[in-house]
Amino acid sequence: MLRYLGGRLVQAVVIVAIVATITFALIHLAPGDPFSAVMDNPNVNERVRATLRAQYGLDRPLPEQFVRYVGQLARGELGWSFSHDRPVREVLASALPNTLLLMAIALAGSFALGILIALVQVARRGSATDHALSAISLFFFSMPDFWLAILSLLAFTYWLPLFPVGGAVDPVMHDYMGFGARIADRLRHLLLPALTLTVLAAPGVARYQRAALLDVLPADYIRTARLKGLTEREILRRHALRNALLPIISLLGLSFPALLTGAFFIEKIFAWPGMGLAVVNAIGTRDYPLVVGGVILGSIMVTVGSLLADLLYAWADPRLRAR
Amino acid sequence: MAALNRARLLCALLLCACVGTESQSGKSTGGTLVIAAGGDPDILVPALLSSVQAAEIVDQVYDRLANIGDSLNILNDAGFRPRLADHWTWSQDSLSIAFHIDPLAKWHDGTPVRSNDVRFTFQSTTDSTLGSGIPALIANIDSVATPDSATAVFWFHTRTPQQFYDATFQMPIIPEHIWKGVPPSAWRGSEQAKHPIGSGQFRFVRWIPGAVVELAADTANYRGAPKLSRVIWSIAPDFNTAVTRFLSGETDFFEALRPENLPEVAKHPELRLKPYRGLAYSFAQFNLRDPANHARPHPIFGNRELRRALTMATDRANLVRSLYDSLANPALGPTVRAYPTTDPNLAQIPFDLARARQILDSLGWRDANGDGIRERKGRPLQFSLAVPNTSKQRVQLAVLLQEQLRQAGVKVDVEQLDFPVLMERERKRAFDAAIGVWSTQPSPGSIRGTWGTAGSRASSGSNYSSYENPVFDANVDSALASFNPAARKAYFTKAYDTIIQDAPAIWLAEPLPTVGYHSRLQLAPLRSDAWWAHIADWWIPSDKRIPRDNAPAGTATAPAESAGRKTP
Amino acid sequence: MTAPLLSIHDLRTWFYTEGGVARAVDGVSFDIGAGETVGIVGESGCGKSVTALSILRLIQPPGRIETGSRIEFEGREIVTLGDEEIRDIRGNRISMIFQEPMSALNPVFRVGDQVAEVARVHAGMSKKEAWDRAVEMLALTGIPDAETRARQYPHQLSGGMRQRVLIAMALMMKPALVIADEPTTALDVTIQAQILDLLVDLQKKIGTSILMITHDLGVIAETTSRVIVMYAGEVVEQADVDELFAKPHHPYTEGLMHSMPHIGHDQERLNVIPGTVPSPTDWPHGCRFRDRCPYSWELCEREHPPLYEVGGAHVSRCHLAIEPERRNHPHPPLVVQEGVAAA
Amino acid sequence: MPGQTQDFALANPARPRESPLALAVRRLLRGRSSRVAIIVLGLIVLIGLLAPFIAPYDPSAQPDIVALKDLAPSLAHPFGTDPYSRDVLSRVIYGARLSLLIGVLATIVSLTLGVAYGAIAGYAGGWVDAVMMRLLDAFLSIPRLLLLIGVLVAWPRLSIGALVLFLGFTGWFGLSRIVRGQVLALKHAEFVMAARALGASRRRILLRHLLPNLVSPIVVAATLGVAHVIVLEAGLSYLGIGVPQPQASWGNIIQDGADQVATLWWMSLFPGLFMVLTVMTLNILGEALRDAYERRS
Repeated sequence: MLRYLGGRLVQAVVIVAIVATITFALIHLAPGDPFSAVMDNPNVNERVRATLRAQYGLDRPLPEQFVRYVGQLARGELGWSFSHDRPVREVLASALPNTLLLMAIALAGSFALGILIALVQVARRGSATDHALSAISLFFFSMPDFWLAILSLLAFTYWLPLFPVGGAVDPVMHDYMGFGARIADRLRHLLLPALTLTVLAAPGVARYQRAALLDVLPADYIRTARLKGLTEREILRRHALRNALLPIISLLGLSFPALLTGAFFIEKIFAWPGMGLAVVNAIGTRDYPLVVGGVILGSIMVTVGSLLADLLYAWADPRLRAR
Repeated sequence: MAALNRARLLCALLLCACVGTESQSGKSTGGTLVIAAGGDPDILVPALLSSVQAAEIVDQVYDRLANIGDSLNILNDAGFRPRLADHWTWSQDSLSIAFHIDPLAKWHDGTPVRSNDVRFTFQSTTDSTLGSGIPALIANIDSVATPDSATAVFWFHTRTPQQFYDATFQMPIIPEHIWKGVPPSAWRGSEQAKHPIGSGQFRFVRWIPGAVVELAADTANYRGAPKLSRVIWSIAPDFNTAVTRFLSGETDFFEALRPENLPEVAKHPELRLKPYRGLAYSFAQFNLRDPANHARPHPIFGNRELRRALTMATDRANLVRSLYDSLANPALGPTVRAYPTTDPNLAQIPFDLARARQILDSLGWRDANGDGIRERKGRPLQFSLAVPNTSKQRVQLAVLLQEQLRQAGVKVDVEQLDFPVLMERERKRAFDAAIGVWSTQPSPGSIRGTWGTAGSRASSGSNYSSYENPVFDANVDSALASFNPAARKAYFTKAYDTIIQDAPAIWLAEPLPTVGYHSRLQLAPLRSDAWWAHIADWWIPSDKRIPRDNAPAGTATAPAESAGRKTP
Repeated sequence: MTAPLLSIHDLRTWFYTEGGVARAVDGVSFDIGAGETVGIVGESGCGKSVTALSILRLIQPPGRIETGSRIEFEGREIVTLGDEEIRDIRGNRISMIFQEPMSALNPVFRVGDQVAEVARVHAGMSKKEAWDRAVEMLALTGIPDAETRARQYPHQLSGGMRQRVLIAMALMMKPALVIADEPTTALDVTIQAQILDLLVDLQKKIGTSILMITHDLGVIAETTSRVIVMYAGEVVEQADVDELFAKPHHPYTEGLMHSMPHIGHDQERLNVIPGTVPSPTDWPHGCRFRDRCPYSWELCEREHPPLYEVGGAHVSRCHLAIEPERRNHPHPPLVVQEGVAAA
Repeated sequence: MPGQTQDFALANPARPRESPLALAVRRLLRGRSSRVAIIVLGLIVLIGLLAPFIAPYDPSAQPDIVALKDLAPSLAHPFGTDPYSRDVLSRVIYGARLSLLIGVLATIVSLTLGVAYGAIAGYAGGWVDAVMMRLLDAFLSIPRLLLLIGVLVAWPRLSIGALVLFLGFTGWFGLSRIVRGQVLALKHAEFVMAARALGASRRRILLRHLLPNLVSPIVVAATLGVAHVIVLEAGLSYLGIGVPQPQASWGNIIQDGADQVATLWWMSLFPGLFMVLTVMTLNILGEALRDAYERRS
């Protein structure tokens, strides 16, 4: 187990190193200078330009620039965001909790919802309910993230104004509220984006889980369970689900990139102040260090996510746990 | 004199805004004004700001020596009201004006306002390392002297009709003790630029980028406390959100509604609309110099006939109707109709697509390969039109123009740029064409900086097109030097005629902005050049206040936590 | 004679597949008495496992027990029993042991829990009671240190051990009937004998009936008292075990016996019955064994043989019963080579 | 009698030597949902192909920017008009053309890269394989959208061709892993051994013996890949770094109305519906194909 963990950690570090190399290549292969926007920006003072030059060693030979860049990364330095006039690390660090909150809720919600749908479908496999749920899942599964986000914004803030139109809190009044009111204010703002992301992610889970359950059902031990006189429900819930959860843990690892991508659009459309919004806005301001920082952080999140999923898998499967 | 002026102003206010329906008790100070803002201010330094949000905020926090009257008279000091200077005296030869600082005036940190602050403001503004565009407009001011701590004397090179305007309007006064430690080259990005300390009736409380800028009443102000206890700019991530927040009552005031929003606002009985006269005009300007080598004319736009053809190919009236409906007029030229010096019947280059095609043909630009785009010597008639991505309306303007010019066989690539980046390209004259808007000043003289030779070559100059015509310059100069209103108008008309026929830009729209506001809000008159000029006189009757009005000003807790931003 | 414990009459279990209706079990009838051990023998695909699953109503779609089939158990008609009642029988009155002890156990639960589950379902025992009972049962099946083993997961046990777990599970409720479907096929030869001995031993202790399903006549000889031979979805011969081994009547049974390895005989190759079982979607008309039979004649093609009585309780589905002299003139079977038909 | 032979071939469903692809397609056609999906997708493709003939208006023409702008759906403009008075239906139709074209071209790029990379890694084995797979892990852990944002921000003002290339360059990681697995499994298959024993070159073995066996994962990956690219391109265009004005792609149309979603709802709704329909049919087909192949083995 420890060896396995160690191996995966090394692998994760290698992955991040390669990601860093790719982003470095991106910066330096780009036609023109991606930093020209920074260097041209009149609101960027000399100190920032100097920081940038130091970070990327812009006037040094390429290999030296690379070494410098990797060294800075290793220390957690992601450069200077001129549009925020703060270190990229700080910008992302202050935005990250909001993104993680959104993703965590959507992750939990979508897996719960997805598994539930799959259970209902498998319990009634072949029925009209099964087919209807399959069709609905497929519909939402095929939906581009940003489109559903736009539609839900349209539906629940304009047509049926149940939710505030954007942001994580009431920008004007939040700081004047009492503790309870602040919590309520946050929840009110969180609900719609979180629900939207949940609805975006759940169909994938449902489809995957349904397939996993159907894969498990012909297994001999399911027949054994049936032979014991268990009801179909008990069989599904106890024997099938437990085994079909193993592939779902793999899905957990695989779903991070999609979830992150979804969070980007959701944050943009609901003005949710997470790293997605920061990066998407950085596209507009051509704040390249922030974009690159976002790419690197996103990759780290995905790597860490799949690492955690692997660990969870190893823990959940008694056949692997022993090792 | 100051007291008298203010009393008169108040009377005017009572007459026009409240028509006596409110009891005196309903006018107790208090209330929160929430303004819907389309974006963050760029920088809260008067000499450096370029966004309208920044101007709105800066004008509340900082005071000028004297304020221009609502009639926007710029000749001598008629209509100007005392601010930091409680009175002023002209020298015999009118080549200097002595401003006497109000002895009660204090900065928000409690330090008294002194004449050295005025001198410091002038010196730093004109410091070339600051990179401000204002020096081009105040070139007539020679120096500022401080015979004593309460008197600042402005010395001028020549006697002109708008000496007084130059001295007061262009320079809100900034505190020397706050800024003197920072070299002007480092003002951008400095902490002081983010947390201004001024002497206005509102003091700065906080700025959470992307969320809010908050000001609170300066209750100890030398001019008395404002009627509102707080003013908040609620910064929306996009136009949609801004409108929705306004419609839902989250914000009280919305500047520059678009025509398509008007019906929606009308559906809300608690919301009011109010048009006002703006001083802005928009245009698509051409770079007359080669971006690669400023010594050469631009390969396309260097030709006057071609530029005229492009204007001819543009159905400006239609374009303006499309974008603004009735909330704008086609621009007459580099000016606005509100100036008394502007002749509303200035001759225009007419919309004539056939003629435009003819001209382009005759210039040798022909579509030889049948792709719909004209070429000459293998070079297609194609250029990039830069537009700030922050304004969807300007992007729309660009796309509309793109299609209109396509009809004439001209290919336009719309290039959306972040506003500061676009600004810098323009400053470096490194662009082909760009959509721009000038929010002009009360004086038509600002045209010297934006289209005159004076603003053409210097990188701090705002004549990004590098349009240079001595006839134009001479007429503008004559106009500005003339004390006779009729003569002024005649000279300006000649100047405008010249530049319109030279077509360094396609003059697009002169918006007639319409603000939306909540009916509980009692507005003061909206000044044409700056609707926000009298926010300190706006008020909310006590019986119409809602919970957010009564939240004690400046008591927001833990802003760092809520916005994830450190406030030092 | 008292009523048999299980009485199957005209059982037909058909599968409705894309390729047509597969009549996997096609009119099977037999009885099992209380305490009796009956064997079903046949090649794979002959319908013996489907028969076993039919008894427990464990046939999954697209399979279906056809109407008219009857399975009477302890006086109840299983075919038409409600879901809840059949569940009450499963694992309680009838249980089953499978061929693959690895896959028949759920990999993610401890074996003790899996055994205990039976008692929790059927006897409503508490978790603790059921667990103790399970450990007891595991010990009874000869698992050493049953308490520890019960806490292990299936992958931690050997194949023989797993089969013991399954047996423990099957016998937990002291059922009236245990169906053992090839219980030793997947095991080592040495373990095979142990498991069979265990089964016989436990049967004596508990007094259940056993239906032993196998392709291995050796297992039959060792454990059962009566044998049913199945071929192509039908019972083709049934007799007491001694009778059958002494006087096999059906040519298929004969063939099976010849293909048995005889210990001590130095045979290079087994005698394998030539040809293959026909497709269940398309049983041949007449005798289904006809094409592989060395004695077949035109009657076999014309007429589907009934079960002839060939002595006492010995029945055989072969026309040789009426023309026994043909047994003296075998001919090479009419096996059709694969692929020839398609050409 | 060639005619007769043909009849016989048609009549015999189990004719030998049917290619796996043909078999899969035949299975595919048996499912009701996949039949519907094929028809719908076929219609959308047809719409894209015939765009110039069926679009009622020029998609980039602005016929009357005053009277015809921002019109809600009506008989004359079933999908309404945009703020430039352009007919949204026509733009959606041309959008189908562009979105599908970008989807297909980018997927071809992905397939080529993915198959080449996977086949080389699988066939070479050893440390080459190990290094290539670690690299692949890294690629796979960069969210594709983020990577594309990084690229497109660094390379502003890209042509559509370049956009296609970048979409293709970022879409082959998953497939190459599948291909590598298949190649690895097939490498030691008897027929490959036999070919090798007969002295076939590596190239020949890869192309003649391995590639045909990779057809099924490739076809499945291609179908799902096109769907993915369509969504991605729309997302990028929505963020303003995809297809430039005045070209119409589905994402672009939505972007044009994004500023006024509340009032111009038709600009988000209709292109989005088309997109969902396309992606849905592609997903159905991809999965049906996968099922069809898997049932074979």
